[in-house]
Amino acid sequence: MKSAVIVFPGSNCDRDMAVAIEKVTGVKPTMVWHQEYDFDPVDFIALPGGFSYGDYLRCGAMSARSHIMGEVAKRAKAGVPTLGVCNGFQVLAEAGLLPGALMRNAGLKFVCRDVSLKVVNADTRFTSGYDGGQEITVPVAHHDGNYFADSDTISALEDGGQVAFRYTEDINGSCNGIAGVTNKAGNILGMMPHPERMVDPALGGFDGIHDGRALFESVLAGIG
Amino acid sequence: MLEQEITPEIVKEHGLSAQEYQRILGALGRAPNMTELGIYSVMWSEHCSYKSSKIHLKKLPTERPWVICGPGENAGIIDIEDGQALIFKMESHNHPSYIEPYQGAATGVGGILRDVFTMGARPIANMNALRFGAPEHAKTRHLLAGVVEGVGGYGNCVGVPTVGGETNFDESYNGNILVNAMNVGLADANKIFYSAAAGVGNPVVYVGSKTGRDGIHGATMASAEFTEDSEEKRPTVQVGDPFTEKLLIEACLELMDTDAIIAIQDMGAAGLTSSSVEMASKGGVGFLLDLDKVPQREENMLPYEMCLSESQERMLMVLKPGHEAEAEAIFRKWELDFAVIGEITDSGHLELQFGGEIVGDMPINSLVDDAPEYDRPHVPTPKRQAVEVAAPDDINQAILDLIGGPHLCSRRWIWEQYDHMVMADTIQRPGGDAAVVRIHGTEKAIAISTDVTPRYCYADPFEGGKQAVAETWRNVTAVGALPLAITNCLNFGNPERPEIMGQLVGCLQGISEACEALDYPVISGNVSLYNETNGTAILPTPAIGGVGLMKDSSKMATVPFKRDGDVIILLGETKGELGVSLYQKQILGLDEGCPPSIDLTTERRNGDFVRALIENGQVDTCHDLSDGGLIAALADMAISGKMGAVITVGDLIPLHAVLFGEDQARYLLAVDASLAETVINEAMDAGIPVAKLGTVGGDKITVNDGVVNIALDDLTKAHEGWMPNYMTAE
Amino acid sequence: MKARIHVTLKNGVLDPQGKAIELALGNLGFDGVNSARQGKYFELDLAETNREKALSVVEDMCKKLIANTVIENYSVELE
Amino acid sequence: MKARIHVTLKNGVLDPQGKAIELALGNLGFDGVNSARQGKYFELDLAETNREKALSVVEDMCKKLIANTVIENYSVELE
Ligand SMILES: Nc1ncnc2c1ncn2[C@@H]1O[C@H](COP(=O)(O)OP(=O)(O)O)[C@@H](O)[C@H]1O
Ligand SMILES: [Mg+2]
Repeated sequence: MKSAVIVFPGSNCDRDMAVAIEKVTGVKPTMVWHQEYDFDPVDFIALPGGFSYGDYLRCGAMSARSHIMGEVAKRAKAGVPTLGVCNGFQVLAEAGLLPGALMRNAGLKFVCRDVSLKVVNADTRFTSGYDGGQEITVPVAHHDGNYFADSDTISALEDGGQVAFRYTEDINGSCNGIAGVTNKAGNILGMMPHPERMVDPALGGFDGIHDGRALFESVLAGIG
Repeated sequence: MLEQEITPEIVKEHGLSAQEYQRILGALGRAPNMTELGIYSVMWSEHCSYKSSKIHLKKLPTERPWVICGPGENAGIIDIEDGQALIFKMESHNHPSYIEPYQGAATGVGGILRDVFTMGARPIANMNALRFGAPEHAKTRHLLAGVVEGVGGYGNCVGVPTVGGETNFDESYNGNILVNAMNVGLADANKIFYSAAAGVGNPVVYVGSKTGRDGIHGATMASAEFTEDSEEKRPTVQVGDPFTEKLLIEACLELMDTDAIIAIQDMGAAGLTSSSVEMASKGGVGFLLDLDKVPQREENMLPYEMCLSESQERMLMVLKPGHEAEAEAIFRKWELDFAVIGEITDSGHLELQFGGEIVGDMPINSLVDDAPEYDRPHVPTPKRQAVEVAAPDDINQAILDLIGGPHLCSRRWIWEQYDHMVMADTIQRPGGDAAVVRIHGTEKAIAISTDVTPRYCYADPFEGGKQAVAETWRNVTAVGALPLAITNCLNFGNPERPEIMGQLVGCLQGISEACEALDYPVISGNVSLYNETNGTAILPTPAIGGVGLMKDSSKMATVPFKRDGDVIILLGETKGELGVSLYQKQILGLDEGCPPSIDLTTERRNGDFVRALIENGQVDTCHDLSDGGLIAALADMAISGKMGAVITVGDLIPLHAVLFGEDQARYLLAVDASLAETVINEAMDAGIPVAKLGTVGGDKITVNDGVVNIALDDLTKAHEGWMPNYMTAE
Repeated sequence: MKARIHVTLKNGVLDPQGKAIELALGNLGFDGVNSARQGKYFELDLAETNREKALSVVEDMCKKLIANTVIENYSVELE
Repeated sequence: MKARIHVTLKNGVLDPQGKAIELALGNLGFDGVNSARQGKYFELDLAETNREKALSVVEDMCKKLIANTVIENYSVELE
């Protein structure tokens, strides 16, 4: 499976994402600098977490408008599985590839800790390796993870199976406790928690398999 | 301004004494202009010249075979084999953090990162050692909130995990909080960059952010005592730009992969001035700088301002001739400023050009080697008498108060605001004895801990200095790592007072002795003096940052209890030392007697024994004993493991002394029942006092059949609750 | 020409920062604050001297970058 | 009574956010932005009806909480 990790100025979980992808798929992803928008075709695109452009103005706002996101949007709309974690989720939302917006945490503080997530829809390209309703442990590390969308959008997401993960407790004030959503087609996932930080038993989690690892395995299985 | 006459008032405003001014006249053979005076004042400030501490710092042990570079460079370096090196240092940002806690703390983190990556390392771990005033003090809550947000705001954005630290409260810090930031970086041992400039004619290059009028006179501020009106000196605070710092890290590391750099140095306190003077001095050369070429953020900047500005996120480099274009392309790619601002000369002088004229010309050696050095008078702290320390009225309540009080409560509220996992190698997160960070792509890991017990240092600087070093050594050992070296940040009051100088000298003697005995050299450090407000000094606070190496991180030990039925074993001798203990301070409200004594031979023997148990795979649950003694360690292990304990202690010593005594060189282990006898026998064979206290299990902590009997739930609530409750109370 | 831009949260979007300020003001003893809302404020210094053109360019900047129109409104004034 | 508060960085204080916006606008093809500065904007709804009193109270709020007077200036307008 060929993967690309998009790197923006100031990206800081790009290496973490690449290490996780390689660990699970066995293939090193291509690190794509934001100016290399004609990157080779890949089976999977990942927008890493952390920060980008310092997250000045709004998280993900500058990256979302960068040239390469036009290319990412084109490929994502053509069906390439595209994952945005944390800052990557913010970028996808700011770019309009996913509905809603990520606002300042209700508690106003940066929060870094393990959280428990419920897999709401285990029937997506990113979650097929989980059981529906399964609880997994994945860390969050964000200041702006408070997911907001108007109530019609939220209902549509819930009814359309677009809610992939939900927090089991209130972490940041997100509407309906939403931790991760997909687009209608189900090939774009944005999530605030960091699955790439839970693919290695030494880093914690239940056993390093049922937590973050299964997400990447799901993508891999879908590619075949 | 250039023409301005130098009056005694101006000299005084620059923090220079009349004698020091005479010295400048002698060095120049004429009167300085304002720019030159400004430059002498920062170069000769306490902060840059270490004039009060230098002669004492020279006595610290700094050498061992694994030390690649000791004090004197931007940071110290040790060898961790396999061609890898660790680069680390700790630094204070106390005064700015008191004035503007968010930006003060943030720029403190930024500064220490630059000290480390300027030498060729990728920063891999941040630590922060914080001291605040009494919780009841009106400013404490606001300062704590701002500092923590600032540390996180910078570190999180740059993407370097903040993996640990320490947090103390004491009324002596009411008007002088301490914010000490430490960073550890990883480099290839054969790719280290130093600051000595070389090669007459070689270009001097400025990279990073533009220069503004930030923090002019920050270095002299950091060297002056606080008075009521120094809160007015506000515009000297700088704003940090972690995004630019992140770009600067990547750009510098990319350039370091080429063969272009001769010397590199970050612009820290006193910015352009101190960095160029230090580079020239180390290389024995001169610098000619054209100030018109300095990238400027503001209009009409004067030479004085450009030389003294403390704008952040800037570096100075000397490149090999012909490599300018290659270097410039890299910095442009990262959207950073890049400018050739001068060249190396053989004049031995710092020459400054502005508007086509020479506006400053000073012999480099007069700025560095001729800086004043003082052997300030010092009187030793009088020895105290040992005292009896009373038992509490209610021992259960005393335990709850301590575990759920400001000094021993969980620091979770702090570290959850720090991204402590980014870079995906934090294998022991905050909350344990030492943070453990894996060396990326290997099974090796490093352990880091910062420690000092200021109340011990106040009561007995020598023993306190020893204890600070021993405690980091013990914390690093308790996770199973071999302690290799330390950095330090020496925070003291006004060195012009002999009793304060006595504290500094005493602590340094203690530190030296401990480093020597533990083969734990000092490789870098920082001194912060004049931490006084209206004549009241902080407790002497020599913060020590210790680093150790673990070859096989899968064997790492951690604090939480793991298995029902594990045997709880106490290693090390318990005499019940309660002088200057946390129990005495918090429960009895007293500060009397002598701090616990440290026997370094015992310390080493006990620690080496514990480390071997961990390395052999016999022990995976270990906690050292420090503040709060045995009961505090037991509570930590139970709370974090969500398992109770039943223990019995003898009655030769009063119960409160056994539980709260802070005797040193002790560790609490929880050992698989099948291995317990072996471990105990091995300890006895090694001549180490050892006691089997009881077993892990249940939902309570019980001592001596119920004399102490506390539900784990209550203890956990108290422990986790104090800080969030305090921070949300008005 | 100078442009002043205000970006505020849309009605119905929860404003945690505003809420926190309300609370904190109350804690400081400032009674009588019915509500507080926090927004952003920008000052741009533009080379453009034609008002019409400047306005349309700045509106465009707001839509494309400065505001997130999913949750925010913006308003532009020229000086 | 409504109060509008603007909080801006003091002259000479680095504004990383403004700088980044400047750059981003340039990258989006918006030329001719000489400089961008970012500040904060607050709207308070006050129970107070007396202008004088309201003004003095809001000034006090700014000093004590809303602005960080070490690095920021503030200005208050009443409606
Ligand atoms: N400011 C801080 N930032 C991050 N972690 C902290 C901070 N203060 C304390 N900690 C963490 O809390 C734990 C307990 O600290 P401390 O009581 O000082 O440990 P010890 O007694 O073992 O030296 C440690 O893991 C330490 O790293
Ligand atoms: Mg410890």
